[in-house]
Amino acid sequence: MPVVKSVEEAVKEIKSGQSVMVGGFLGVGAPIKMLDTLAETEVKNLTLISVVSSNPAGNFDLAKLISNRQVKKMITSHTGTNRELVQQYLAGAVDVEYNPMGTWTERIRAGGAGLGGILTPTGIGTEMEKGREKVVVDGKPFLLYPPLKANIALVKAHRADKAGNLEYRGLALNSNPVIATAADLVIAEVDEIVETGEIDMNRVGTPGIFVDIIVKGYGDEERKEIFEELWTKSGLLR
Amino acid sequence: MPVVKSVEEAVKEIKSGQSVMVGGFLGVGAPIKMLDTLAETEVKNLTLISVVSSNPAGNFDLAKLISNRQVKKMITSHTGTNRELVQQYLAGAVDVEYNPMGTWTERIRAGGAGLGGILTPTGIGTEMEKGREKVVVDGKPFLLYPPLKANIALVKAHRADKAGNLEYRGLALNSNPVIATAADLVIAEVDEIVETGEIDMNRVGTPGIFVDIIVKGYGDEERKEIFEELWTKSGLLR
Amino acid sequence: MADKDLIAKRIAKEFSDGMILNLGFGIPNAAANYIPKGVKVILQTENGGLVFGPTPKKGEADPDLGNSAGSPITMLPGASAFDLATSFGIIRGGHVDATVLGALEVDETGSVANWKVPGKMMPGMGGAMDLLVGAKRVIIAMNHTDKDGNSKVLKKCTLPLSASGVVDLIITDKAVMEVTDKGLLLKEVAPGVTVDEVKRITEATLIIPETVGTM
Amino acid sequence: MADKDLIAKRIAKEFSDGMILNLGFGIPNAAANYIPKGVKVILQTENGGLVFGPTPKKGEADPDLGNSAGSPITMLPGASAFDLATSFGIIRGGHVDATVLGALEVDETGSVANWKVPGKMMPGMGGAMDLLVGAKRVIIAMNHTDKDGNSKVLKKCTLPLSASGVVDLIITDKAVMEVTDKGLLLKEVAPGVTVDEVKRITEATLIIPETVGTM
Repeated sequence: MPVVKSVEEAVKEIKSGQSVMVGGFLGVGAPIKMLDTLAETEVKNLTLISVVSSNPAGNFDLAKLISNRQVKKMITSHTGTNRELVQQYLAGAVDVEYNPMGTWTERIRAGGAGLGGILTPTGIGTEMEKGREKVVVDGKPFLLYPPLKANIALVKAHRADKAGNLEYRGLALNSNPVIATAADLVIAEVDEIVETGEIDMNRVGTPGIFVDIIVKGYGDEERKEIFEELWTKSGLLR
Repeated sequence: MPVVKSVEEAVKEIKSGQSVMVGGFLGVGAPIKMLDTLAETEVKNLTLISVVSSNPAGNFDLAKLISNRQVKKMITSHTGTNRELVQQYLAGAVDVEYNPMGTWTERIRAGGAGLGGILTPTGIGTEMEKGREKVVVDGKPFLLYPPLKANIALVKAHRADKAGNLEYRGLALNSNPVIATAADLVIAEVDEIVETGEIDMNRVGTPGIFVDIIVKGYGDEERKEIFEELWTKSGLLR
Repeated sequence: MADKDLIAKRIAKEFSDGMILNLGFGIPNAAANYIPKGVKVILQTENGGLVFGPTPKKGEADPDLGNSAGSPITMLPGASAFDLATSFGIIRGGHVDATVLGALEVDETGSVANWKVPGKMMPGMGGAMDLLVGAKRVIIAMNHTDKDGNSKVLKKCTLPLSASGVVDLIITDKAVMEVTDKGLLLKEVAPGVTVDEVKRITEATLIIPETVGTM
Repeated sequence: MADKDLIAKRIAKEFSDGMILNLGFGIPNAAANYIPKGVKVILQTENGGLVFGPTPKKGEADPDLGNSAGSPITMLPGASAFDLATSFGIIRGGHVDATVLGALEVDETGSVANWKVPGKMMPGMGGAMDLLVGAKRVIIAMNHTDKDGNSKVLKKCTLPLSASGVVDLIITDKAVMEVTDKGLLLKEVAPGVTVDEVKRITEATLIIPETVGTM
């Protein structure tokens, strides 16, 4: 059974040098309260595994960890929305392993699902082939990638029940259900914690057996304000 | 956009000699009205791709196709609940390709998701190795299986909207979401057809883009009676 | 106590609070009735559910709730429903703490055969091969001998294997044996059964420690 | 008409009723504004949604609804939400009818480069490599030349490829070209642009048919 902790307590589980998967897509569905708290700690040399980098609107979610230089390596598909990350990369201050988005996702899924790796047509005929084994199936070549796992996964969901079942909303699920299967320790930040039984079994996106720690995030109202401000600032909401 | 047809019309799409994926697990979540209708046709020499065989309670769902000798091959993980199938197999009248349940599922998922195949630890050190390539990743051996696709998938869901979005209920989803991605023609049997927009985006288990034909099945009330009778007959409900 | 109940009761002693379990049909499943007070386990049904409960009463069965034997079940508070890809991701990915399965044969290297007798019986492996490879702990529960008195605990399985070298513990109507690197360690014998009797009906070589408990 | 609008409008002519589309940011996305009356397309956002609509108004944004650029969106009736594994299953599995993407370079073999300029620009490929390999039809939309007037339509791409031999159609501010086994077939030129001018600003060898249309 998972335990409910404060964000501060939960974030203490993250140690310098660890690999940390972070859910969300440019901020949407990201565990922003945990990331805000992590950015206030001395934890560094992290390997961040996030499908994309930070929201282009600026100093938000992952961006704080980058500007604090808490990250030594990223495994991602996209860095273009965070100029500082690209600059640090070009300057050799941070390492980036680029995986195509579908490949990134399947590698983690394979890690969580006990598969030996993935065979993808994506990247054939490109520099993605470098250092990768090619496997031919029915006459067609595919790239073999090993599974990807991490020490910790920071997941964001809408609600959790006390058994750890997670309910997602809208497009905020993105990488969260997959990373929740592939880390030694899974911490879920949610808008609301409810009693066991309150989440319909058909709405469970991540079964409770995957979740170790539950924390209460900013909640619906505050998140609405945060994103409204973020999107207004960047001219996307008028 | 999918079209709504009668079960009779939809089943006419299935031709002798085709490969047909059938959703459901021992009857639960099976498209029983389409199967009942298919059993009344002259269609034969089918390759059935079903995760298990028929409900042990008897002449139900897939069992009719077997006893009618409409099936020339099965790709499945389990035949033990259908004695006639095993007898036909031992007599050489039907071919059975056994895949472990997780392998069966992943092969179809790979087919639908454009992956080159799967690498599974399941079956290593058993006769499952026969005729399969072994791929070593990080020093561990895995069996390589090619993806699995079919001409037709017969899917069962609880509700469909007119855009083809499918909503599943309880444990009736089982193999349905996966097979819906991996066939040339996907026919969905549902308890109820509703207007587009009536299914919450969070409850869509199979997006409408996968569905070609929607048919109205027996519906909730009649299904409840059918299963009550089935389970009572076999002594499971008292 | 019937042999079946003896085995089921002994299996239940392997369960501790919070464990995620997948129990095979028959005796393994019956172990759920003997779970000690205060111990809460989470049961998986591999057709796509976690946290299920007892069989419903007549008139209360939901046609969309069946277990992996195709029988009606109920789901308890905290339950979740998912597709087979997720279910076998859970199994193969090492997220099941223990599985208890029946077997036709098991051997001293931890290999097990439970899916076919060539030319005779072809149930198929269902989810068993994945469970044997994926579960963190594999317990085999079965009768010690077949109907003709032949040992089912062998030096080397003769039937087609379901998995190779995966079994952790064997619980039979006569004994409890742990699979170790050096062979089968006899841990317990059934009430009224002697160590010599177990040795006599076991084809596998048994390691006999100084003290052997009683089941 | 601005070049951007010309390209966007021409892209939209490639859309037919019921098509499932994934449109890249910028000009490809703007094509949605020119979809002919009566033509209904299904738009995918690769972060996990199908059937999305316009940007919400201030005060109406849902923090859980963003597109693949991290911008707020709305979902329309018939929408579905799913995780990235499903989303890229849709893409790589050939369930997207067409994708329209920008590019740094494209060549006469249908190869395309749009994810990095070594040592200078490192956006990363995001979902583009999967889309290029998975979509049934690949349309590249871009300016014909770079800021210095150099052709971006080449015999052979010089930048690291995003995918090899996958492009079906190239739409620029100067011309529309189809990728064929024999090379680039000039289909249309922009209003006021001559075939000779297109030849002059195109490094790739162009096949010029008897009649060339106007965009």
